[in-house]
Amino acid sequence: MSVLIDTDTRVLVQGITGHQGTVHTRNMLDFGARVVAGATPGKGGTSVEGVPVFDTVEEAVARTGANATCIFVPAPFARDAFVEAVDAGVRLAVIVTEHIPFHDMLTMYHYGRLKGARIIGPNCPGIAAPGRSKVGIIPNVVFRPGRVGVVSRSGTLTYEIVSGIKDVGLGQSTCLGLGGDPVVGTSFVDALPLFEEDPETSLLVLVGEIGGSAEEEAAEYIRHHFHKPVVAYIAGRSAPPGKRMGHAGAIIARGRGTAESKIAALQAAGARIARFPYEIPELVREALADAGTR
Amino acid sequence: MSVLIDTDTRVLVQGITGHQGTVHTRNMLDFGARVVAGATPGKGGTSVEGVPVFDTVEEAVARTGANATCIFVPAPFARDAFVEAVDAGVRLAVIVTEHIPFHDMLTMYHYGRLKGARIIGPNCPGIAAPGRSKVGIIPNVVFRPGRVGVVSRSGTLTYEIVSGIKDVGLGQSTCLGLGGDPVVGTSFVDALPLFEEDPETSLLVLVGEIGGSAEEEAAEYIRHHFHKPVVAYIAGRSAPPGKRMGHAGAIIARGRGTAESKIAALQAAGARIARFPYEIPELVREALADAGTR
Amino acid sequence: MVKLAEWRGKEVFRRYGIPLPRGRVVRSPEEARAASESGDVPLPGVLKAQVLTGGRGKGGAVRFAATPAEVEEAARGILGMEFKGEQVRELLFEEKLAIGRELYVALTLDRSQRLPVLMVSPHGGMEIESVDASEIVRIPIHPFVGLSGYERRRALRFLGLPPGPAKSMEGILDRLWRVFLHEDAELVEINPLAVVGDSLVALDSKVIIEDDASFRHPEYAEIPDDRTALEEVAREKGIAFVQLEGNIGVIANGAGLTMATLDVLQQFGGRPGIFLDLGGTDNPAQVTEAFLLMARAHPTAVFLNVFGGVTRCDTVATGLVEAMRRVPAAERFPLVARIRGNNEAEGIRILQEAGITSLRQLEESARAVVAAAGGPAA
Amino acid sequence: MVKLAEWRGKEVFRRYGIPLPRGRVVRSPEEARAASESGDVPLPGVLKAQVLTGGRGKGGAVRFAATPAEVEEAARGILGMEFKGEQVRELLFEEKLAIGRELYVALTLDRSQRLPVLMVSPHGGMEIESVDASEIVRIPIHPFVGLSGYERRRALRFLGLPPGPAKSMEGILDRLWRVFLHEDAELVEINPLAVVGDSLVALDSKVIIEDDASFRHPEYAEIPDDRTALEEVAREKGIAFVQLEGNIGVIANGAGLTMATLDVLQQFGGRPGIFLDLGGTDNPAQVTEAFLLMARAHPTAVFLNVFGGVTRCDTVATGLVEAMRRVPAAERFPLVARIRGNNEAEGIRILQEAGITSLRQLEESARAVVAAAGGPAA
Repeated sequence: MSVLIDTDTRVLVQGITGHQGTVHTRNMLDFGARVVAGATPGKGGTSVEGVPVFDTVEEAVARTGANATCIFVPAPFARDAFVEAVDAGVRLAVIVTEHIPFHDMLTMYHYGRLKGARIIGPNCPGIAAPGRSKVGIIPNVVFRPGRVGVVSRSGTLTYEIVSGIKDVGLGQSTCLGLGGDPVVGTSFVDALPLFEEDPETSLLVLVGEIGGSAEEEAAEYIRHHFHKPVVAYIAGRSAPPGKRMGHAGAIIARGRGTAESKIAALQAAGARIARFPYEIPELVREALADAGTR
Repeated sequence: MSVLIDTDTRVLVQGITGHQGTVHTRNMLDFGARVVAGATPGKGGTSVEGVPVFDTVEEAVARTGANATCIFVPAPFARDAFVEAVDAGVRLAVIVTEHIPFHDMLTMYHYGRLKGARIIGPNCPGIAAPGRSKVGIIPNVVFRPGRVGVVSRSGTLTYEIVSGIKDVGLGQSTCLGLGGDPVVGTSFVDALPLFEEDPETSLLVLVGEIGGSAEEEAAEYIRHHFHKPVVAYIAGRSAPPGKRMGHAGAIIARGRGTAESKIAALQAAGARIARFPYEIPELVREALADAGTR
Repeated sequence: MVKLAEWRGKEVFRRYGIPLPRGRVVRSPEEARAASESGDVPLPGVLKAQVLTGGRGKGGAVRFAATPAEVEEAARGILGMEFKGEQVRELLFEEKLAIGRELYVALTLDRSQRLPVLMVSPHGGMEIESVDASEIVRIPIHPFVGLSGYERRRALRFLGLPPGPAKSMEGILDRLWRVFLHEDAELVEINPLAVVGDSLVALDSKVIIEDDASFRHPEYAEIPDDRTALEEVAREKGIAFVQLEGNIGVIANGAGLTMATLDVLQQFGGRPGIFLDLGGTDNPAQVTEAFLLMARAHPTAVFLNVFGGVTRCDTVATGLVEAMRRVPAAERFPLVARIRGNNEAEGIRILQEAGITSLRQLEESARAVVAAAGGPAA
Repeated sequence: MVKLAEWRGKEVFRRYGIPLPRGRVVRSPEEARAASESGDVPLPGVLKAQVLTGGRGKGGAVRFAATPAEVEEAARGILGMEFKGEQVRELLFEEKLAIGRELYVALTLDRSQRLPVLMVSPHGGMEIESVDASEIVRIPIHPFVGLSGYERRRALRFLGLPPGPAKSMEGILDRLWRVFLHEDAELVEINPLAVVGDSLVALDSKVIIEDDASFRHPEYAEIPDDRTALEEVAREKGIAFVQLEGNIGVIANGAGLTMATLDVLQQFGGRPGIFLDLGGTDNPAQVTEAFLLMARAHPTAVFLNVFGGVTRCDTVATGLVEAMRRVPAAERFPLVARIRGNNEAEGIRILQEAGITSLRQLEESARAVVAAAGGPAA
């Protein structure tokens, strides 16, 4: 099994009848994911891209055995959608929706913990395991099956990097886009053990950015518990302090969360550091060669 | 190990400086329990019955390794006391306090679940394993070590019954008094697996009462998952419908929770039914003789 | 448990924005008439006795009136009556609305799941106990999340309401949830919740506030409940006291032991009718008070059955001996005592010194009490 | 992120019952004088510029006054000034209190733990960043439980307050927690929280409301923020736009890619200064708007670096071509385009038809942009 999803993952799409929901249902199906159901209140009985739509998640799960959900519903309703999925027994939720208030995310995160449900996101690209399944919105074209794992807080930067890995003839095991919001369901530290245990992954590319301390915590974890090679890139080395660059994750405050501190920590943990995204493929090659596992 | 507690249980008493806290600390010590700490805000540095008192649970745990708490603090502060214990890492709480609002108990129960902490009670006698340990207020005099487990929703009726078992020369493994409030941390269904797994228990005496459906659920569990002999008594066969007899647990409403329905369910599940408390010891003897495990 | 009269429950609903008929409480026929004449309450109107027991409609405690004269007459009729043992002192006088469907909605606690539960039925206006289970939807609500949109939608789907009333229902569900939570309610019920034009209106209210939460809600402390006079005295003294049909008095500690005692007494043909639960007191004066209270209920015989835990046997014995000294001659009663548990020996000694024997077995004690009360009932 | 000016934050505090000095907002020297003459604000008083940047005390934006004439003069002095680029239009005029100790208290989010965190320090009145970590206690608060009594006690123990101010502090902590929760705040801070006699008073306020929660808080929508004029236009159009020192414009999608682009441009000696994040738009008109906005900022050269995901390459190409057609001649700029990802082929074709080449590699693209902007900076 790859990380979190595999060929037996049965995907529900919440908000399937919206524009993004429809487009990405098509893309997930094209990627080979088993999208088995959609849910939109009031649209039960219709279908989208051949996928049956239900009024409630409970019904969708009962009728299709859905065991993972991809949430596209607008921010004011995202909390409700997640709770509905959890209460219906779904234990993996990829939340693509952006602009969810972090106070809502706090409730969602801890409610998920109480019920044993994992969140990826919000405001995230989701999970893709080429040749197996995809839950999320990462473009299909950047993938080819392989042994490089990718974990990232960014969106499009992840696509750029995953694509770069493919361009040099390598492939990916699982790519996990965590999202960069203030409260994320799964952080680097939560994701690392998954890659450690995944037999399909030989090496991990970690894509971080300035702000917060998730990369520093990841470095601490890598140092003690992670045994595969790591190549890391931190975006925002040259970003001006105190200004947000697009979203809430990318703010430097109180002298913490600088690119320097993150890079130093990762380097000390044994990671190879890329200064620019286009340096990553070469570092991956080197690391694989060193590990003799190419 | 007996059920939930054993000789390595290190008991903290919250509200140790109050009258009940002090009296029952003495009783627990006399029973052989390892009461290692008390906690009362503002009373740190003093001691009660030779037990050191701390201002905070965090400090008590850090200094004494307390791993179970017995809560005597008044109802308006019980929720806070429990949260403090859980946040300090305590994973077993016997809540003796009565009159805790059930809305508070809902928060406490689910917060306990989130953190992996079990509650016995509230408004309960607690746990006693003769020869091993005691967390709670059951009188010491009713016990002698033996192989009869007792689980009950009542208080003094439990003492009466446990005492009756001793009077005929038998002894108890663990006695668990769950309390009869609308929201209890541990119900019969939660307690049964503990006795099923306890090698010290050969037979279980289940003491129920009218109101609610806890006994019916217990019967369902016994029928499918419980393999030791059960002797059951249900108090309140002759209680007038619709009137509370002392506390909130004992109310019959909407045709559910009658003594008849509980007795029928337990009988169908294979339990021996005592019509009166004084019939229990003889039924226990019979059951043990039948099982050949006396 | 504080049961609020309909009008008090509706006052709570009003504070939370749940739609209600126009109306007011009146306490005399003249006041009722004046309220209709001033236009405060439009006619036709309905007058409802404010009692805590159900079945008012069938029992003649609800009347309709189309003119001020009829209002006064109806008010006079109801205010004079005694309804199932309760004196009617207050009326709720409301406008009579042109209602369509009647729904049922309530929030209470699901003990098994340890969750609040929303109950909704399309069949309002009748006792919910008589509605078929398949016609009631039960929706558990997690307290950490509150009433979710999907849970509201589930309730609405079950009711099958048109858009206007459905919109109204969404707001009412949110508000009712807040009442349940913030007022520390055991039960909040609207039955019936009626469709009036394009909206919904709460025609009745049933609100029960949890006693244990009274430290957060002093505002409910002064509300009268359906207790007997002696029960009220007991409550003020912090003693759990229940008075029913029967001539034997039982003083025990704890609900379970009280009920078990009752079971045994009935087995031997006794008719226990006065129950006094000492609970977890450890104060002899409280025990004395309990016995004096019991004496005032004139039992034929009294069975003291205590197992000492929090309440120690010596405390009970001391309190009992003091009470026996103080009970007036006219209120004396035969007593059978059985005290066991913590400090048992000391308690028995104190009783013996006062000439009271403590029996050891429950069975023999029960037989003795029934005999003292005049033998088994026919 | 909506930063509230001090007086707006204090209005929020007032609604929740947090104690404040007497005072009011004034917008002219005359108004300030009148407020002191009428006794609305007792003298001596303090006048503080209502700006969103810190360091007002040192910057001369806070003045004291003992007479109405001094009040007017102080107000005139501050209202005329520009403070760190911001025009001062409002003053908060408050009574000057006789204060004792100054404390610090704040609530914000701990991202790692995913919990709100209460921060308390006995060293108020200075920038919290300059306080030693050992002098700040951080208490995580679980949202399912709220601020617990034991957490309040822990904060109080750390501060070591005498009973009066301690009592006051308990209430303030509860209220501040409610502000944080119910106002969807990112940060609520009182610095300093001053001991005044036996009580505590919030002398300053810092409240930041979360933008994403604006659907629950329309009341904050109209509050001005510290954006430049173009940033404000961008915000209204739903485009993330940041303007800094530098001459190269960058249009990308996503914060990470924008930052990576910045990193690469600086590597080759470029000075990127205008950033425009297309985010997840899939609307060509939005892309056109973004380019027209960029043109108004007069960049020396522009780098379009898009990786198509939600935003498809053909959408971007279509919007770009339309923008190029509409940009006035005076605002034209050299453009380097790189579009990759979803619908890449179609996007490149659209650009080519309009005579625009899309480069493939990030490195070569960055070099080209720097060259177009006049070569590496000295």
